Parts: sequence; C-alpha cells; structure tokens
Amino acid sequence: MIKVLLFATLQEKVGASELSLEENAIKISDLKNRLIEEYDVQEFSNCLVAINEEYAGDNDIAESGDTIAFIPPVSGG
Amino acid sequence: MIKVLLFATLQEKVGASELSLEENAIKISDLKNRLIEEYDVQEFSNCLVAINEEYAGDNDIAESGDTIAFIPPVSGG
Amino acid sequence: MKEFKIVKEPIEIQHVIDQVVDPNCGAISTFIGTVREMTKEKKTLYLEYDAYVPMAEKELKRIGDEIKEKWPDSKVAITHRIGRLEITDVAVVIAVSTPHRAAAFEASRYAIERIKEIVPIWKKEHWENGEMWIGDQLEQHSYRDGKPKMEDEND
Amino acid sequence: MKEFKIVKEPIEIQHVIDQVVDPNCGAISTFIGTVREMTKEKKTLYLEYDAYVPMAEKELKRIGDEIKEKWPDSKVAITHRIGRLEITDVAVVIAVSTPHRAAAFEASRYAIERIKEIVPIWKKEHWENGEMWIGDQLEQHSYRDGKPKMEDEND
Repeated sequence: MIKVLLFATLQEKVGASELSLEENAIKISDLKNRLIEEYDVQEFSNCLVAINEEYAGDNDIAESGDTIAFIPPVSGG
Repeated sequence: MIKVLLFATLQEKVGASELSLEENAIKISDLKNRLIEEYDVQEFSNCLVAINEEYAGDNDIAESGDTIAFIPPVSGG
Repeated sequence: MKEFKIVKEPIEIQHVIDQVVDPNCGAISTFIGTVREMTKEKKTLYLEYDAYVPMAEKELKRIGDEIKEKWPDSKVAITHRIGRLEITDVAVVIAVSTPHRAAAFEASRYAIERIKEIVPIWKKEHWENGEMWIGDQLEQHSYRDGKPKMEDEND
Repeated sequence: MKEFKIVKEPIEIQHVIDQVVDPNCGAISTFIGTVREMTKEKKTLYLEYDAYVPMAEKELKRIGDEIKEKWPDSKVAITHRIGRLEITDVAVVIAVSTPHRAAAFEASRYAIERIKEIVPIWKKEHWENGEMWIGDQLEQHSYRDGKPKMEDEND
C-alpha cells in the first residue's frame, strides 16, 4: 500500500486529506495523470511531489510502504 | 555663561564632564583652538560640535546661555 | 527547544532570538512576517495556514544548513505558525546571528525568500467576498530553479 | 512608550517590536546589536557605552524621520542601551515595519548604518590588557558626508 497526502487546494478539491493506493509501485507521472482524470482536478499537474518527505521527480517510483505528498505551489512566510 | 559638555575620550583626557565659559559669545573654531592649547588634548580638533543639541559648524557662534557639546567620533550600535 | 519548527500557538519572538545568541556574534537580524490587512484594494479578514508539518520542519532545517554553509559562524532559528491567524498576528519569525552585521541582514533575507520557495506551507486568504489558497493562482510556479526570486512580494 | 530612546537597563526586544506592529504592515525587520567576545585576535571582557542622551534621542528620531521619508508607510522604533554591558548583552534594538519585506530589510540596515554615523553614543572596549574608546583611533572620521558607509564593520 502507498499512502498519498493532499494539502491546501488539493485537499479541498479532492475532498480528502489522504488516499490509499493498492499498488506495489507507481511512477509519479503515472499517478499524476491518474489523479487528474479520476478527480478532474487539473492542479495535480502543477504540483511538486515528495516521497517520504523528500522532493522527488516525475520519473521517480514510489513503492509499497512509501508516503507520497502532493505539494501545491507553496505560500508560507 | 556658556556650558561646554565633554564625553568619552575627551571627558577622560580633560578630567571633567563639563566646563563653564565666562563669555558672552565664542566662535566654535576659536574655542577648539583654546581648549587644545589649554588642556593639551589634540582630539578636540577631530570632534564634531553641537550647540543646544544640534550639530553646528566651526564658524558658528555660541552665545551666553547656550550649551556646546564636543562629539568625538561616535561608536554606537 | 527546536531551532526549526511549525507551531499552532502564537510565536514567542524572544524564544526564537534566544536560540541564536552567541558570544561570537555581534549582530542578530530577525524577520517577522505579520498578517497585513490591505493588499492593493483587497481587505483581508484573516488567514489560514496549512503545512505538511514534518517535511516543512525538515525544509526549514535545510535552509538553516544552507545559511551556515554560505555564512560561516552564523546561527539560525526559524518558527512558522499555522492555523487561523488574525490581522497583525505573527506568521513567521526568522533569527540569524553572525559576527558582523552585513551577513546577518543577507542571511535573514535569504531565509524568507527560500521559505517562499521550498517549504510546504500554504496560506489561504479570507476576504469579505471570498477565499483562496495563495500560490494556486500562479501557473507553472517554478520552485527549484536555484535562486530565490527577490522581486516576489507575496508576503 | 518612546519610540526612540536611550536606556540604562536591559532592553526588552518585544517592547521595541510592539511599537511598529501595524495592520498595514506585512513585514518587520529587526536588528539587534550584541556584545561580541572576539574581534580578530582580541578578547573583549566587557563594554561601556556613554551617550549625550538628549541629543542621541533626537538623532535617533531623525533617523526614524529619514526612514519614513525614504520608505513611506514604514514605522520605526529604536532603543539603545548605555552603561556597562557584558558579552552577549543587547546594546541596540532597531525595529522597522513596512507593507512589504524588501523595504523592511533595507530600512533597518539603513538605521544601523546611520546610528554609527550621527548618533552621539560612544563605546569603550575593555580587554584583558587595556581599554579604549572606539572611534578615537580613527583619524579624520567624516560623519556627515551624506551616505552611510556600508563597509564599516565596527559592530
């Protein structure tokens, strides 16, 4: 199982702060496309992604036990 | 009477924090020369001067009732 | 006390500063971000901050490490608050100490620019006639192109 | 509370900051000058500050006025301590608030540079083997040539 965390605008648009994927492994770009389609939320394409609290690239692969976080454009400070 | 205030290094070298001049008026440059000679303290030449808490020039004239302050190079902060 | 943290309660500015005081420092520069009422014509009622807390704390620490590398002998502490913040409330406090003052100013400026680039914290503005997650309206926001953008004034 | 003052007691940093908090400000930059132990090879034991108090407060206010003219919508407060200060003690606290952050950093930097130029405050260093009024060793120190000297690092 792979845990997916959603924040800020994504959390509101999807209506959940956390998703669970029943996968052993998934490529970030594939997951983005799947979520854009499934939830009709274009903002996934515009996000950075972290795997286990470290920024990751679109070609990185998350595996079972990992936590993926979608990071919309940040606005702290 | 004109009051003269001394600070920091000047206060220590002259051995007083305040002097009184029995004059009705004195030009700052004349006073500087007089104090350099009287106390053998060269540092007077290197000071800024304030009359009544406002910076003044060497050609300004202080009058009876005024307060002159000699301001050695400042080092606050 | 943790030098890099996300909190839900009001930030004690003095506590952040205390963490960077050092016998070898002569200068401390702090940056305090507060909630501003007016941005151009728009009146903010209050803000709501969200964060990916464990990662945000790691990224704040990363900024501290970057600063210590760029400005040796510096000490850094950063606290960011999340939750609902009212006008004039303190959202973030950065404190940097260095032996001399030029570096302290540069480093605390660097810290706030980097926070706005890489730390997973989000701000939602609440106005009289609406609300919006800030950042969301920017297209193709590019975070990781190296340099902080000094002209960004979304504070 | 006075926004520009010379005090003999320890400075409450929060009190200085409180004076510049404003609904229209989004950024506060503070500069805190502390007593540093080592300057190059020399070890400071403690410092002694003297001031021409009424004039120093006027000159601090002058700096505040200059800042408000250069950076409209800013608020400024400055407190400088005099007397004997130990290592890590706070000698000066400057706080500037502005709507946006760039101006806050520039203005607080400007304030400390101007303090070192025009405010009648003097610092005496006490070392293990001697003491000296700082500034005294500079010949032809020119205060009033307009611009602050940004390279001066006698903090």
